[in-house]
Amino acid sequence: MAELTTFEQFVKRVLEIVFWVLIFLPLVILPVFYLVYVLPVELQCNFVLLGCSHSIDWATALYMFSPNQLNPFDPTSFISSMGLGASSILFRAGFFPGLTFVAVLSSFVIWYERKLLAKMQYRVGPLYAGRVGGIFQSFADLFKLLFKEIVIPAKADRLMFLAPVFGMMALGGALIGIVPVGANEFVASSPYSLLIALAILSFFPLVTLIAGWASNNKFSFIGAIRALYQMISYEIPLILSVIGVVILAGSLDFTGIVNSQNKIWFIAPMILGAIVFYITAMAEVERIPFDLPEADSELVAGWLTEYTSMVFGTINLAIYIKLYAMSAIFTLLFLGGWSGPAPVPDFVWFLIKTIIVMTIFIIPRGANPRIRIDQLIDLGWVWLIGLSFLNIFIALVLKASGLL
Amino acid sequence: MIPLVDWIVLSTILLAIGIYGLVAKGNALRLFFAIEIIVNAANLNLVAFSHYLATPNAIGQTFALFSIAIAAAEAAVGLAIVVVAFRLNKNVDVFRLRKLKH
Amino acid sequence: MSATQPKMELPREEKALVAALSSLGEKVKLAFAKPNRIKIFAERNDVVEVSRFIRDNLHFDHCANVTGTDFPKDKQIEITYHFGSIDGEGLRRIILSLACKVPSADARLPSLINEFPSVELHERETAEMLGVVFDGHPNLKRLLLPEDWNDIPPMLKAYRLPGRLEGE
Amino acid sequence: MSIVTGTFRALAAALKQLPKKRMTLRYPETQLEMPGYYTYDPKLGVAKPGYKGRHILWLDKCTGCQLCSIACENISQAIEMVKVNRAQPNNKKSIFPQVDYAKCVFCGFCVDACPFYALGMTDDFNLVAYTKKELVYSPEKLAVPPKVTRPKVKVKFEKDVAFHE
Amino acid sequence: MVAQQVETKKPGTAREGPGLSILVGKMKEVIQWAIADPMTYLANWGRLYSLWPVHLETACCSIEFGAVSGSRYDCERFGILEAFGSLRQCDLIVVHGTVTRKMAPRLRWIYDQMPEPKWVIAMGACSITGGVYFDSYNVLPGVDQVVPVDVYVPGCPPRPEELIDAFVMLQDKIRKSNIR
Amino acid sequence: MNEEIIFAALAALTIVAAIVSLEARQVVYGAISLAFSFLGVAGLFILLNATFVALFQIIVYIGAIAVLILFTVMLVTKDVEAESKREPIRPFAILIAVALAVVVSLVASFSNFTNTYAVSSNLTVANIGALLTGEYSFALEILALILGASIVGALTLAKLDKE
Amino acid sequence: MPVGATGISTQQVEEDKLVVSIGPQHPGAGHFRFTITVEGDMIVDVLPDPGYVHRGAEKQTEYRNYTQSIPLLERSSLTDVTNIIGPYSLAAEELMGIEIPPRAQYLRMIMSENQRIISHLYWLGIQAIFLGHSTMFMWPLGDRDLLIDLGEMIGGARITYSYWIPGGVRNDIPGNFKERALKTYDYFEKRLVDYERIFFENPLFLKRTQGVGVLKREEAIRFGVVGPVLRASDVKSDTRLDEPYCLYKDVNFEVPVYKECDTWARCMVHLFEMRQSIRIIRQILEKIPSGSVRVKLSPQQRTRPGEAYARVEASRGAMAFHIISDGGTKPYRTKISVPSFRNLIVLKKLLIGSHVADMPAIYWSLDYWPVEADR
Repeated sequence: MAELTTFEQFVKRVLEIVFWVLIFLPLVILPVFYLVYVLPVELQCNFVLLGCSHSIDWATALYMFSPNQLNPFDPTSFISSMGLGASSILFRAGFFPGLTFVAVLSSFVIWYERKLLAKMQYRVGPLYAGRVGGIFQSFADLFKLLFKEIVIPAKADRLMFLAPVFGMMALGGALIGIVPVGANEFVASSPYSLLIALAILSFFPLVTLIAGWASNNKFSFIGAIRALYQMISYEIPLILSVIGVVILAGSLDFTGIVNSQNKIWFIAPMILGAIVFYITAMAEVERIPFDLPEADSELVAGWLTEYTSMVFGTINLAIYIKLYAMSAIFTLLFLGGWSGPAPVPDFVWFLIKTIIVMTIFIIPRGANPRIRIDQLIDLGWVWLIGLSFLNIFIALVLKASGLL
Repeated sequence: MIPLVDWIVLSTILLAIGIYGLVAKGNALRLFFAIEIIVNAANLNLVAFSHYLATPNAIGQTFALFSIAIAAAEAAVGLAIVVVAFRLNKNVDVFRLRKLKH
Repeated sequence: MSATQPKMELPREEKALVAALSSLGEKVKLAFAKPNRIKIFAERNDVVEVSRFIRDNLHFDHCANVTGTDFPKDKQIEITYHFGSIDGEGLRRIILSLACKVPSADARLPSLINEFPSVELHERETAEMLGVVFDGHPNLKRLLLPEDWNDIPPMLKAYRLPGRLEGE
Repeated sequence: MSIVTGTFRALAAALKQLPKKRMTLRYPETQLEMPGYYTYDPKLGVAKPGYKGRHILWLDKCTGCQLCSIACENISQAIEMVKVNRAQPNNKKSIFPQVDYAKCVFCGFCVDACPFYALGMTDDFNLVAYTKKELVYSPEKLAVPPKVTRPKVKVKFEKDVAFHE
Repeated sequence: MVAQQVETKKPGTAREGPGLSILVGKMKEVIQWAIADPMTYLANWGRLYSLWPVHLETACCSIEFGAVSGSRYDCERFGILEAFGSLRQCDLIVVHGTVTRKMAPRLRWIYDQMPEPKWVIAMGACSITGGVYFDSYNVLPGVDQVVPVDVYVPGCPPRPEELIDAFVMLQDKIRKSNIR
Repeated sequence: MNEEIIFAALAALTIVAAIVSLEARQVVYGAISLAFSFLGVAGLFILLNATFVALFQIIVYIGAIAVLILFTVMLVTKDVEAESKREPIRPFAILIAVALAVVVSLVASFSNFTNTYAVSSNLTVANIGALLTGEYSFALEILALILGASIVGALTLAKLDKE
Repeated sequence: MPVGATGISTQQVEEDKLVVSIGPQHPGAGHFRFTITVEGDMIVDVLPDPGYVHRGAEKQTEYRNYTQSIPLLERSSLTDVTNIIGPYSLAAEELMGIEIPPRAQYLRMIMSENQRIISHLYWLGIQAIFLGHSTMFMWPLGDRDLLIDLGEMIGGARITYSYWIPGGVRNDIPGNFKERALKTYDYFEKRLVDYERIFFENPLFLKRTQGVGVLKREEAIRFGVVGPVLRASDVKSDTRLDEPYCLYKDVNFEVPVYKECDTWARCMVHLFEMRQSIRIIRQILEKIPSGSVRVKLSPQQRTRPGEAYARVEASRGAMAFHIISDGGTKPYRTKISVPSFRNLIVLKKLLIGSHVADMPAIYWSLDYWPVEADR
């Protein structure tokens, strides 16, 4: 790592750099591009924000100095021709409700989780990374992992070993793409968006299984098989628990579901569904007490055992993005989404609710041991499916009686 | 506007691939893949015809749903058979599965 | 049966044990009998029989410890079994030691694993530490020493510690 | 139903900690208050309780009798007698103990062995080093009493909270 | 990562002409200032606050390591997670005491399996020199025969404070280090 | 124009992935490729304005069947499998397949199928639901029975070796 | 190919098994290795491989005199230092023929019981993290430090006090000890209630441990297990009751016995014993007499030729020393009978037939401390 002596090493290093650039294009380069270049121009040209037509930042100055509007190097024409504005799909997917925003949010959630757990365990938690309470702890982890050597085991299948990195990241991006954060703040919307989210969730076991198999490690493989059992058997109660809400809302669209909650949040009539969804979502994102695939006292690190450096970090980030997405879906389905008192923007309400839900996802980790796989399957197939059917009947009764 | 013929040709090609697999392959899993491809080709036809009807209705889509569900059932049983066959014979080559019963 | 004279009065259980042991006759030699501790010697051909007697008639139900001592002057290795009792009435405080002297040149001993299954690991350890072979032990493989150990067994007096080769 | 109540009780026990004070000792900033020096009274034959940390050597009392070195010989061979240029009336050969902390196990038997009140153990534990050589403490270095720059804190108990202040 | 290639060319090797060499030197300086230094700073900053130790218990000092990760001495303050599962994601071996002859090959094996960069802390007298086991037949007299050691923590076992000192000293070492 | 490009891309994905799934040397690659083929078909369903079917296809085919296949493949395949002795049949099989494809395609292209479709509003989930619970409710029940029977069958087969 | 009665050849069944090595670098094993064979989710074979911490302390004692062996022997069981020196001192005193004063006896008991709690707390933390409960790892390890502080006040070190020595104890307790100890134990007893809430009464914990790894009474006796494992298997046996050493006759305490014989019972025994240890220390602090604490011995103290077998109840069970002396200043042969080594034999028995997920719980419920077992 320290010295580059041969040409092969040089090529390897260049490829490594290209690899990370590809991975972090949406996470780092796009937002930087937006923040520095597009956003000021965009705000200047297309919006009248607080009436500031005399904005004094440097991009405006640049714009004022450009003599000819038809100049191909002119930022405005460039941006408008490429469709790169603050309301464009690229901005949304890459930056605000999309990947970067959620990645930064989840890195703070990681820090917050560690601090909360530490508080429960009457200790301090991260403290020295960053000035205030170790707030940049996850960024320290990020940089550490970024500059670490990538080890691919000799017997591993190289292509399949690295595929889950892209797979998990793409799935995470797609999942948050379909989840709106506000009435108008979304990447993509569809009349089937709830179903699309569930469809994307069904990809995760596939990626997990590939990751576990390609590592060519017994612990990885056992972990992957456990993850598979867990995800497949908990997908059914997950889908069933959502049906109650769908029946009451009469819509498969998140926006429609949120709009139909203006009278009462669905957590009140659908409390059983909410509980089932909560438990299954916790199992889907492999959190204690359902972290069997990563049970470190038996399976080292489960299906992530052989993953090093940022390959590991990216997968871990994707898991946290999944956690965010699950809590966002919980908020949308049961807690009225972005509805809240007016003066605060809707996405702020949404984020407050989501972070509270994430906290509720985190807390059991401080109080519970891990469950066993057969008990997990029993719980899923007997209790959760039963409860979700009961929930569906409640929804049918409520719908038929016209109460909601 | 894609002509309906394109869909039919596409599903025919998929069907041909599936039949090729059924004929040429001996591995039970590959045969399974071929069957799934054929089922997909059929589903594609169902949905395509339903889409191009003069007065469109959802019957074709409903049939596709049935077909998918039956494929799931078939997958469960078929793969269980493959696993059992592997346990009994140590391989999944259908041409070496001479006996169905020991 | 020649016993060293106990210095103080023995409690009741110990007396009963000594009396019971004397019924074995010449097979058992009493080394000492003091409160809570009794030690007997047996020949290696009689070890199994004596241990069976100890288990069945004296109600010592487990073996707490197996140890061996090398006596290079006598060219003997003394293997000692320490038996304890849980269910025996008033016997929990008593440790009955059964010792057997085997010549160093032919360090063999019948294993007691059928009589006392708890000796399994203890015998394995003794075997590798002193080079004693326990006949009838199912698995006398290496236990504690490293796999590439190729010196004489370390608990023999002939083995000097590498840090102490130049004398004490 | 006991499953549900049990789960909630466990959660409540965890959440009960949230408003309480943390126990963690902020070590590099503050330091725990330690018991004093560990010394031995050869007349009484009993030691005085204290922390067994780095040694302290009172050079004026040391006679170079090597008893500490002999005591350590079979424990960890950490004490070596070295010559020091220092006029000392009761130490004719002017040899003093030098401790190698790479070997020392802080058992304190060298202190117990000293009949002249010359050796003690301090409550200093800052001995970490980058190399093994830095861990060898010469007699002069041992003679310096340790300095503590950090503020010292005590454990405090309040109902069911323990914290450091 | 880019700075890597810059650094490997030793200064003074390019001697085509005076003007060119000055230019190259300036360029290097600029690249060093603009890319290499910030990158090194970031990498080292990340590393020093995110040392994940391997779960490798070689002997009894592991209970003091347990105390360090416990509530009172909480090493998570330094970004040090209590024993992490897989060694593939770890950067630090804390050799918890005695390394026996049976363990030594495993220790080396584990060290080799870890990805670069990696550090080793030798904890306890046994791991530095053998300690009380200096004359044992089965104990290695110091782990520096097997793996390169960065920080030595004396004591048997060392106090948790000492181990925290070692972490701080290791962080200092990383802060000044130039590994990329 | 866009529609045609998307159609071509998805069709290419589906066909290539299907071929790879049968021809890949490692069965695991074949299984993963099959998942991509399913995904392509799902994309084609969306193009056909059948989003619900497409999502159902993803959830069932990729979330369940592909994973099950992959799992079985990983369980069953130990090393590189010894390929069957049927290599001589392969050209023959290719011939059959190509002939079939060509003939059916020719027949289809000479027939007068409609090339236009009407964008209709009665292709929603509600319509499908109405059909499923109304006209085809009996079929739905039979389907439920089939699924139940298949689960029982699979469990029986899995229990077979435990005895 | 041999074909079994069910039509499935035995050879093929062999191939469905997966052989997994646990350790020595494994979060669930520590300095110990065992190879398990897994079939489905069940363990069908276990092959323990200890010896990664075998340091030859028994041989080394032959080169050291009776006092110098103490720091060495302590390190053989670092969680339980006082109790491993206990039987050694008792055996050496028996060979030397000395009696120690009552105050020293009581001080020994204080240290011993305090050490028992410390050891149990370490056990509890690891057991919890093996079950995936991180809070219960942090709490005991934090509170353990407060009890270590008490030991540090007396012994002058966090863990390795070298406090019991042949001839008594090394030093008296400091004046403010009683007050601090009572405060600490008051606090600690309150914490134990929290521990029960979050861990011992947690339904998930009960699900994970009840009925797991059952060791029947007869088997426990036959395999000669000791300590909490034995007591959890419905045997009321404790060296402090059976063969009272020090002055355990003078204090009141109870010995826990559970009829369940499973992992849960082994966990509960530990909890119960911690409370009893506090009770013992409270009694001692009330009634401790004044007087000398140490009999002065020469460094080259000679012993009678002969042998001694002494045992105490360490935190993991009966710890015994068998010392053979030839009359010199150094032992001729020392044999340590450690509870961990005695309990190792049932590991295989308990693991076979259990789930892979129960492996860490069963393993650590035996309180198997490899450092102690390997010596």
